[in-house]
Amino acid sequence: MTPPSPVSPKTAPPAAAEPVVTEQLAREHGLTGEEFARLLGFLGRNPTLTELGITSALWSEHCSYKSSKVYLREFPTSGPRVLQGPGENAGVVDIGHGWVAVFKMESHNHPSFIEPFQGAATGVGGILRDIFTMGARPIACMDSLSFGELDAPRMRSLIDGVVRGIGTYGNCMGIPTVGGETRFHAGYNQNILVNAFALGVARRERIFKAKASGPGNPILYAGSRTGRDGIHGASMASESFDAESQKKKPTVQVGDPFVEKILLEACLEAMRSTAIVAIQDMGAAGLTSSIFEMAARGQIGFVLDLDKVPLREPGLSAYEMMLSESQERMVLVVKRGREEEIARVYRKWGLEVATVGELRSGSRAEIRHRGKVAAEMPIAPLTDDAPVYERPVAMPADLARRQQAPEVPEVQNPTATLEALLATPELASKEWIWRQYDHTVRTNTVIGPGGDAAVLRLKGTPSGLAMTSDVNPVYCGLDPRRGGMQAVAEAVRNLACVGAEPVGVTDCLNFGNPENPEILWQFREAVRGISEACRAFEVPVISGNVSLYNETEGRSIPPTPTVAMVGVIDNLGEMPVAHFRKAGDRIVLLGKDRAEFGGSVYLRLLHGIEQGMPPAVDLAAEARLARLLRQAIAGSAVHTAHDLSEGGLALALAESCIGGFGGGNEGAAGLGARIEVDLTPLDLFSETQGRALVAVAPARLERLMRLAEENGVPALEVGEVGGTDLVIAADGATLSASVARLHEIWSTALPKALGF
Amino acid sequence: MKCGVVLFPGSNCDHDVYHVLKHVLEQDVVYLWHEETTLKGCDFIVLPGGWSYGDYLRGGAMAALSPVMQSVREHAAKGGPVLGICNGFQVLTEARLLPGALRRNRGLKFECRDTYLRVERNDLDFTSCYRQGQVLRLPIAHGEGNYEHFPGELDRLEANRQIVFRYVAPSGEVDDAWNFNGSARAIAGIVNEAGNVLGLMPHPERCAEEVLGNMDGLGLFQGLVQPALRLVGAAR
Amino acid sequence: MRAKVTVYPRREILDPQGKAIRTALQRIGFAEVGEVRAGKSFEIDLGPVEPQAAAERVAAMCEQLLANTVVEEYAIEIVGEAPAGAKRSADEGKTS
Amino acid sequence: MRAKVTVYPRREILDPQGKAIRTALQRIGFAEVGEVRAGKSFEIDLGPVEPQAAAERVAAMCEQLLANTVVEEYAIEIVGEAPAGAKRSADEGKTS
Ligand SMILES: Nc1ncnc2c1ncn2[C@@H]1O[C@H](COP(=O)(O)OP(=O)(O)O)[C@@H](O)[C@H]1O
Ligand SMILES: [Mg+2]
Repeated sequence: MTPPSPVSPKTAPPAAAEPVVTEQLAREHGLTGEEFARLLGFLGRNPTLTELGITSALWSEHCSYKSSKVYLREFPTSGPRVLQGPGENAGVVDIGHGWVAVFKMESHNHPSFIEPFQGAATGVGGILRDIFTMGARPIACMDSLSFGELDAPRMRSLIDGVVRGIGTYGNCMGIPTVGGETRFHAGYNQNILVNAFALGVARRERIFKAKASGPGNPILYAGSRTGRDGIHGASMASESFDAESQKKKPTVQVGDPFVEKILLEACLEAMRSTAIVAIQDMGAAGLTSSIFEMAARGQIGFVLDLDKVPLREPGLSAYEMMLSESQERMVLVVKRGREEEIARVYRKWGLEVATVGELRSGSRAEIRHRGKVAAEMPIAPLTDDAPVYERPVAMPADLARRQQAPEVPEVQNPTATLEALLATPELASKEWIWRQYDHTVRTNTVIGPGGDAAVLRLKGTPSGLAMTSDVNPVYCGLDPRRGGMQAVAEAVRNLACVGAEPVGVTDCLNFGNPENPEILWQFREAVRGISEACRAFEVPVISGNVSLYNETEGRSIPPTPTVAMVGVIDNLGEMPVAHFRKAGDRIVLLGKDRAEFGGSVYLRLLHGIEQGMPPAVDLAAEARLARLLRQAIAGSAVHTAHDLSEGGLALALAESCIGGFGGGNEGAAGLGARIEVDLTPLDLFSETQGRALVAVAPARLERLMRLAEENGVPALEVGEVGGTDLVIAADGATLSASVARLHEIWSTALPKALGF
Repeated sequence: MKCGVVLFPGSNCDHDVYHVLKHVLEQDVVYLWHEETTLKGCDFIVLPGGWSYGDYLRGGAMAALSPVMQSVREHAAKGGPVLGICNGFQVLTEARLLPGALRRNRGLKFECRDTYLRVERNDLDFTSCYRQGQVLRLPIAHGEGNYEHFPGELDRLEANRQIVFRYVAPSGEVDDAWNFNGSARAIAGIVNEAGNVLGLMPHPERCAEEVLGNMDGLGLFQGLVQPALRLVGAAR
Repeated sequence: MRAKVTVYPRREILDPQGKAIRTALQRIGFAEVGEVRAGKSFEIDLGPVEPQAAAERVAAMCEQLLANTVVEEYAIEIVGEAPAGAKRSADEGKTS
Repeated sequence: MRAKVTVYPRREILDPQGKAIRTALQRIGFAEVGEVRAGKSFEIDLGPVEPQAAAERVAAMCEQLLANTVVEEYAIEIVGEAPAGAKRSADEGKTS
């Protein structure tokens, strides 16, 4: 296209029928007085409505990270394997054999609460685009879900909708959902969390970036047409001047996984050519964030002709086009003269593609619509130099009280206690959820949902990739710093249980309103905890996402810094599983109990007490345990490895017995265990960290104990696999139940509670 | 043997089938784009799983009308082997190359899990590497795998021995509890009367390698591409 | 012309979805609900064309794509140009 | 009384299914096809009840279960007892 002649900002006319932008309208767009003044300052005039919309989008918390930036700087983000840290669409780490892993996690909390199916589905769609935008083929997803109490209003249908949404999108794309977490807590009754993780792989040298360069290079638009999807500001701002708009409700974004699937294939095919300079998906704030961010990264200007943008319905205003969040759209910068070469690929796949603008030297953005200039602005002040705040922080006033050591009721009947815990949706099997996810497509899944970490083989290599997602919001609420550390430590532990060495972390930091100093304090402490732990384990944070303002009527969610960690297994030998596999195996407990109950499921789910200090996290001890597990597993000496987390030793043993139940395997009838420990019945439910269960053939026991000693990890042989019952002889009382019964309770609890 | 994996927009098990044929069984394999009007001289055609054209109307409905299916039809008419897996099975029924229809699972939910299949006949090339009555463990992953047809037609299928795989308990007994999608007569896979067009909902390509902990699916491909491995003395 | 098409599972065939919806409706207090059939519906713009011809074209669409006549039956209604505006309330609904 | 309910995606909202069906119909030779909307339809037996009351009950069913009014709109038609016999051909179809 021929670039329209530049016009001086002073003369930029507001498009017809648009309201004059006032400070009031700016405030309705979420700009503070100072921010509006700042906008007027660098614009040197009153903004057009489109310019206001663009500014409100780019300066939103979501795009600008203005409240969180200062703290995120604390994360360790570099390391020998890191090829791309935070700042791109996703992070990139080297996983050997010339391959890299590209991964990221993102939240879609609010949309999922409004319309659970589409909200969750488009959340998955968004994170997948972040991955293939980098030139990687997505091979796995995980989902971390936080729901309210089942009896809270709409909760059952929210759960059903979210799970169907995640399943439908991933299943249709043919990308396995191999893991995740699900929790239920009153703190999420009015703000559920849907965090979606995706991982892709690519050849080391085939990574693509979203850094625009080369004045005169055309900007291409590919994928779905633009409609009025997800424009919230739009209707609000329009009503005042457009009778038509009264009818236009802010419309829910609807995902089309089929279009995303062909968009994925088309993008990967187009990327084989050398014509692509930069490529970026359209996520939140659609065209605006994608094009401005690309230009900002390349410190270059651009001109955009909105009349060229494919529309789903006629009559969209420039404002609406710039803010539309229609799904399954990409923006590409292509070498001048090679548009057709790229366009042909998209058309082959049945996708629309259009040249909508071009890069220009300088540092300004010009957006034209219907022969008028709808926006003409400098790019840096809206992006790199967007407002950053160091807001006040304050330790929650009630924290000291909540951290006081609670009265811990004794366990009368350990069997009944275990059964009661297994019957809670919190600890029951999540099979009802992950059955609805295709977790075997792409034929890489060695270990799918249900274990400690998922394991994928890396085709064409002897290696495997492991991944897990962890956080305990109750711990975080009682001590966000410890909670942050614990999330990282548990992730490392889960990876170690499949013999994987951690290579990178992505996070999704879900918190309340950062303008509340107590919430921001939680955020800062959690980030410090995560940073501290990542430094200790030498695992870099390579990407992530912040979701703030998860608050309703002044009530914030529990601090929920979800940590997703990826690990590498150099040689996929015989893999251990989390459940018992062979009668006669010796069971060894690694790590020492310290009778810790603060924030435990025992207190919370059975006694309604959410109080005390969460379990201490000894990072050095965790590192030793992880090394031991990796060494033991590498020698393929281990049949079973399962870490202790919520519910402590009793829960871990129960899970290891139940896991093999059913199917045609040896555990079909239920493979029990006889355990003898020098612990009180109560201690069986202590949540002391840094512990794991391992089961090995008798002949391998000695080697395991020697490895434990060498690594300085306390190890105790506690019993043997066999029989059809789980029997734990503790001080003064014995826990005894048939595996069949435990399985029945554990596997039916969630569907029963949901009533589906 | 030259194998062709048909690629519809929205197919997503195409790579998986290609991988098994090419890298596990070392066959000559090509992809056949949905707009192709020839089969590029392929001897064996596989319609892989996925969500062809989004499967918005009914699984396989739109794919059944694509140009390449005309050639597949002719190939089948000449007795050429055609295997439809999951969505591929749906395409074959929608194209009327196989009888019946696959409707939403009984529970109205997508089901991803291992199932146990009983080999009802091993006198087909497809099943010639299995024992008669052998129980296989194969994963399913579908929302519309509930096989339906009229009672009379089902009787005909039985009479013609067109039912090749049934969902059973690990013990090998037909048991409704192990028929997760509610298929009539526990039907997991059927063949046409001529015996050269097979469709099944479970995914043999997902359990054809040791590293995945299950090789039960490999035989289905071997039966066709490695005749040498066919069981001698199989009831044929 | 526009066509309104509805596609239902044939009566000889089980309709698990219809059963599920009936159960759900009864559970949330609509005890009066008897049999429920769950199907699909389509509205198709046909441009200018004679009703009879339109009906034949749409029947062909049903046979070839919109319905799987092995297990489904369809019904076609040809209506004039009047744009089917959003119908949200029962009353408006009845007038359609 | 029986109710015929149709549920469609709200007009301003993307209708991927309608889009896909339109493309497919055009590809197989129905070039005249314009916009296609794809939705759900339900036939509900209500037993003996006044049309007006029936309509209100069914509207409630739509609000609570049959439609997701965040993204869908519905239309209701109340018809008499006449059993909706299988309609296979276009002609019979038109008479419905
Ligand atoms: N929403 C979900 N999606 C997929 N898998 C899930 C989900 N929720 C739980 N799971 C699976 O259930 C298993 C148990 O989850 P969890 O108790 O969080 O494990 P851990 O305590 O070892 O972190 C995990 O293997 C996980 O993959
Ligand atoms: Mg674990």
